[in-house]
Amino acid sequence: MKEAIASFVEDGATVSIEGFTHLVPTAAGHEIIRQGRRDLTVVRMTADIVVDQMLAGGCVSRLVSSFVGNSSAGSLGELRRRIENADPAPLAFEEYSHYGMICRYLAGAQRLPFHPLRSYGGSDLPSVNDALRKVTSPYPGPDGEEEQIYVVPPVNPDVTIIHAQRADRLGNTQIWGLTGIQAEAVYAAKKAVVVVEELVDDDVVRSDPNRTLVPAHAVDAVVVCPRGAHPSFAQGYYDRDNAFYRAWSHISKDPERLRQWLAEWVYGTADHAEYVAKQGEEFWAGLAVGEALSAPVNYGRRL
Amino acid sequence: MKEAIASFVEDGATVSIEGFTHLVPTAAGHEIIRQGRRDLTVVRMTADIVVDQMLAGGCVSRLVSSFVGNSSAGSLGELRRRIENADPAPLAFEEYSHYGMICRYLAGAQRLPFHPLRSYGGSDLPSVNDALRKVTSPYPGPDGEEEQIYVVPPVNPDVTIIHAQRADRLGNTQIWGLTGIQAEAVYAAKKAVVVVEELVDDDVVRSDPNRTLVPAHAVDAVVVCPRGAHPSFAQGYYDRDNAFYRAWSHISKDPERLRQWLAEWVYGTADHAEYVAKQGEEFWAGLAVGEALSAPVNYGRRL
Amino acid sequence: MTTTSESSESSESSGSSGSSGSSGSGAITSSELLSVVASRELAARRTVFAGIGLPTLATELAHLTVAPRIEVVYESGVCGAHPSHLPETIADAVLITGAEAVLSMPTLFGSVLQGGHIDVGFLGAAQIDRWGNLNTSVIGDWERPSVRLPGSGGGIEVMANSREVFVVMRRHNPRSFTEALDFCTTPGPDRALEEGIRPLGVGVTRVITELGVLSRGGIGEELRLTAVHPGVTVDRVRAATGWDLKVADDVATVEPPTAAELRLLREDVDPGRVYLR
Amino acid sequence: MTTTSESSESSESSGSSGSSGSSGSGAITSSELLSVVASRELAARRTVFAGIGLPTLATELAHLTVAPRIEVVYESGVCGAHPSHLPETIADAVLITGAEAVLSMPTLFGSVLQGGHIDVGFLGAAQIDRWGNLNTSVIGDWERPSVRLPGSGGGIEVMANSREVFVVMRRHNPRSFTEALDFCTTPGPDRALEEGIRPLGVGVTRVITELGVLSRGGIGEELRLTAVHPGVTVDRVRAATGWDLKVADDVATVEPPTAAELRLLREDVDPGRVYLR
Repeated sequence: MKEAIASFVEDGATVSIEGFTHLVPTAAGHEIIRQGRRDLTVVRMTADIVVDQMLAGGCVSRLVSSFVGNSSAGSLGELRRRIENADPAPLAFEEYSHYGMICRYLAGAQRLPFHPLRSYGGSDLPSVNDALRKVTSPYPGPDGEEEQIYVVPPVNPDVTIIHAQRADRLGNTQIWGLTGIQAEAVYAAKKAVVVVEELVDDDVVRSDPNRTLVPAHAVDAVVVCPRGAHPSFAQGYYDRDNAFYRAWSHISKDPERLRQWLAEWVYGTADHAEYVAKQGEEFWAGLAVGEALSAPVNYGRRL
Repeated sequence: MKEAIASFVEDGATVSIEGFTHLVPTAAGHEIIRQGRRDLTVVRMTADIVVDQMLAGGCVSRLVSSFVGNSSAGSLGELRRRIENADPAPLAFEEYSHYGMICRYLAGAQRLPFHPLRSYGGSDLPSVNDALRKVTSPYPGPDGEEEQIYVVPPVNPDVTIIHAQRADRLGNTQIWGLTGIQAEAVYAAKKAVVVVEELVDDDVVRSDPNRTLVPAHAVDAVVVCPRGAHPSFAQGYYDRDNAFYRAWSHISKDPERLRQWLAEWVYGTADHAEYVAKQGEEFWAGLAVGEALSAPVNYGRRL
Repeated sequence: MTTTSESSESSESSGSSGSSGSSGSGAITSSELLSVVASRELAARRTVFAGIGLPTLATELAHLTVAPRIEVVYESGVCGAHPSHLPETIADAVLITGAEAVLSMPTLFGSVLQGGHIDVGFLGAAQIDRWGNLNTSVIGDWERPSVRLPGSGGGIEVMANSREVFVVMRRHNPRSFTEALDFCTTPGPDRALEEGIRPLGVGVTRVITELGVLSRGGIGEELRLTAVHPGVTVDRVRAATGWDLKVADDVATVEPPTAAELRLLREDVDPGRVYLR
Repeated sequence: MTTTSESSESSESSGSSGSSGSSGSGAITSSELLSVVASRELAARRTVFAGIGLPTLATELAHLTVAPRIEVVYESGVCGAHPSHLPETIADAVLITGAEAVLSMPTLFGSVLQGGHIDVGFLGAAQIDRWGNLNTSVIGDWERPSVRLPGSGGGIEVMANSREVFVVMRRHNPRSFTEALDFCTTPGPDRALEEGIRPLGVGVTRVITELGVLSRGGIGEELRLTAVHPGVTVDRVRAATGWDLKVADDVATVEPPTAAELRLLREDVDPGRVYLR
């Protein structure tokens, strides 16, 4: 992880961190904090705990997002202080809706100048976000009249970081459960770092090629980092730490307590392995999940 | 199948039949021929044998496609006679490229007035297809200049027919191997008919929800029709009948031979079960495939 | 996520309930009341786009009562969930295991929602106006707000693309039910049409609150009071509303939750009282 | 599918080969020659978008010789195939079983191809002009053609979005190498730029034929003869070309396939001689 963040995340870069509640690349965010990156533009649909932590780490000067909150468990203290009071520094914020962000990734992945969507008509968002524009359709509308539609511009991050269940040594990445916008965020980026729960043999990946959401040709680095999505979850590996989500609202509300938390859990750990060890095995046992295996399908073999 | 075609495919309808080489819904096409549908607009990326057969059956007056050929195995005789000589009747043809068709389905599925794509600049296709139009991007191009891009209009078929490996009784449809444009073609349509190799227990589908490409809410009818994709293939069920693809170029070249083929194999069989039986078990044994099972993944169970 | 009636502040203690779960005993809580009323409104509806919290409870209850064929599509991409435990978030692992389908974000928002497959979308908001326009972005000025709220999530898309929208608002007061939104995050169709853009649905048709139910028939209509809870007067609702609230000619009194509804809700839908605080 | 050098007429008999597969024996066939020459051009290339037939053979051979890290992306959506048998189509089941990834059409054409991940695209055509513009639609008038060809398939997208394009043309004659296309299905970047549209790549850089190799450096350049096969004169190539073909100052002679290349091609790549007719 150290090498991947050092190589692919530069000061001033635009960094997409995706994972919709599931597979949030928290460990990567912590390493960005440890390495003291500055002036990042963070692109993330659901700016949640990891973003609040990166804000508190002083890494972020600009945020592009469609939801800024601690899931359904409360507020993001640092983010609110930054936006409401410029405390300790202002935060530039570009506000979208979820589908607006999705379409920005789609346009970025597909190298399109824009992507149309049926949102924003009548909203105040275009008045505070000049990237939301309209085009006129060259086809007649349903009643034969001229039709206008909003569009969003592509986003092409310098690097996209995602977390996944597993990859092979070539970088073929398999994700199951909620798959979110990860594949498009990777394709939209100039470079892509995939953090995985485990590296698996080629044969495992190749036994089920439809499960590969991100092919090797789109991946620049694979980092093996078990439990690297905590406090979010990895379907089939460990459950969500709902208690920590609730606790974060209290931790982040108090700047001092937040600094102490970072000092102990991020700056105070050399890497995610230490963070995991520090939590203790009993803690992880509480997030353990049982087995619910997919029924195999037959890909067939020529006889 | 009889009921599904009778209910959902009306004379004059726009019918999308998808499946990119894999899972071509041939049995559904044959039933459309048996029921004598007329004046259909067929929308299909790769117009291949089943389209040639439907043309020969007199069902089709208009074709929307991006590839009109017998895979890599030769020509479509009836299609060429229709287009080259209006023999026995003219065929209206809308010509696209593959990505143009894909974007038409995407726009149709997403209820967009158009979908942009980086194709067609400099091509003669827009001169013969007035649906290929341009819009000006509201964002500056790479050098700050105004940028133009081609767009295609949505396609919203009256009905989309696809073939799949399996579905549950609710219509949740699972496909593996090549997945093509089937999901988008279903979402673009007003009604959707899914033909499957087998109906499976709810538990089978629910053991692997990521495998469900078409959820029940998008499906109007499920038809169980084993081997219904012949001469194409169903990954893990039976292989492609390459000999028939090669043979079709010869059959279709001679109108009389083509009529005889239809008389014997389509009009001469009451349904696909008869067609299958008529081929004989030895024939199907030649297309049988062995086992190559996917390694199961763990979806996890709360403890 | 879609902002639901669970405001970000109030739901911190979710899961930390202490009261008894036995049906028939104890007073009816606000959550129970809102869930039951919302569930009744779902009769004959087929697909619901819902966040976690009251919308989940209402939809689950409707499934057991007035809308046996109803299907919830979650903003995380889950369709046809069969959870082993009551989910705590829209992305809870128990929603995924055993589900009928899990969709990618482009498919969910593009093909399912914008594609027009959702009958009823559930939304919440910090502020609502008489036309059903919603604010989930800021209190105060957007550039330097006094409170920064979570923002749209998928709310803009739910409003623009669902056939109709139900809003559940736990608190009914003039700050939330306001003459003029501080910021319009999520416009109803009337505002969109002013800009010449035609949404798929009719916008908000029901606002279910602790005081009663406001309804709206469609485009061009404002919300009007159509029902009050037992013991609530029309004047009280008008006083709690920041605009001059129109009142239906025949304001109904909401039938209190029946014993059967409460039993289902407490014993089958949320036995752990995760949301039924 | 992408139209490849296998014209629809000529490939009917694919698979029906009778000749011996032993290496070193027998004359070098046209397929072998074209495959070997194309494979050499793939040195240092990383991703190839290819149809079945000669492009597959060339890429497989390049993988074993000059480009060990090369990856073929098939127009069916398969990446990183590890087939148990030589595939007969781009969608052959043996390409899927054991592959590293199988992509949907929107991902393949949108994110991979239009997204700019392809170094070399292989195309074929019924007609090509001096700028590398291609016709795969019709011979004659589009409205009432004398021959209706398969059309673009993904050819338009391969040309517009690959960094460069190799064209393999089995037959080199003035009808195929034409001054004016009957119809321009697939334009090179020069034609696109005339319309103010800027493609990602430089268009056709190599045309490999039975007579030699035509090359083109990039936008604004026409194809010029850069190499001939042993025994082929420059004049013969010019006579076989329907426009006034430019000739490089130093026309090379193609080194004949080496024994090692032929052995790999015949024994490892296509031992069943599915394509090596």
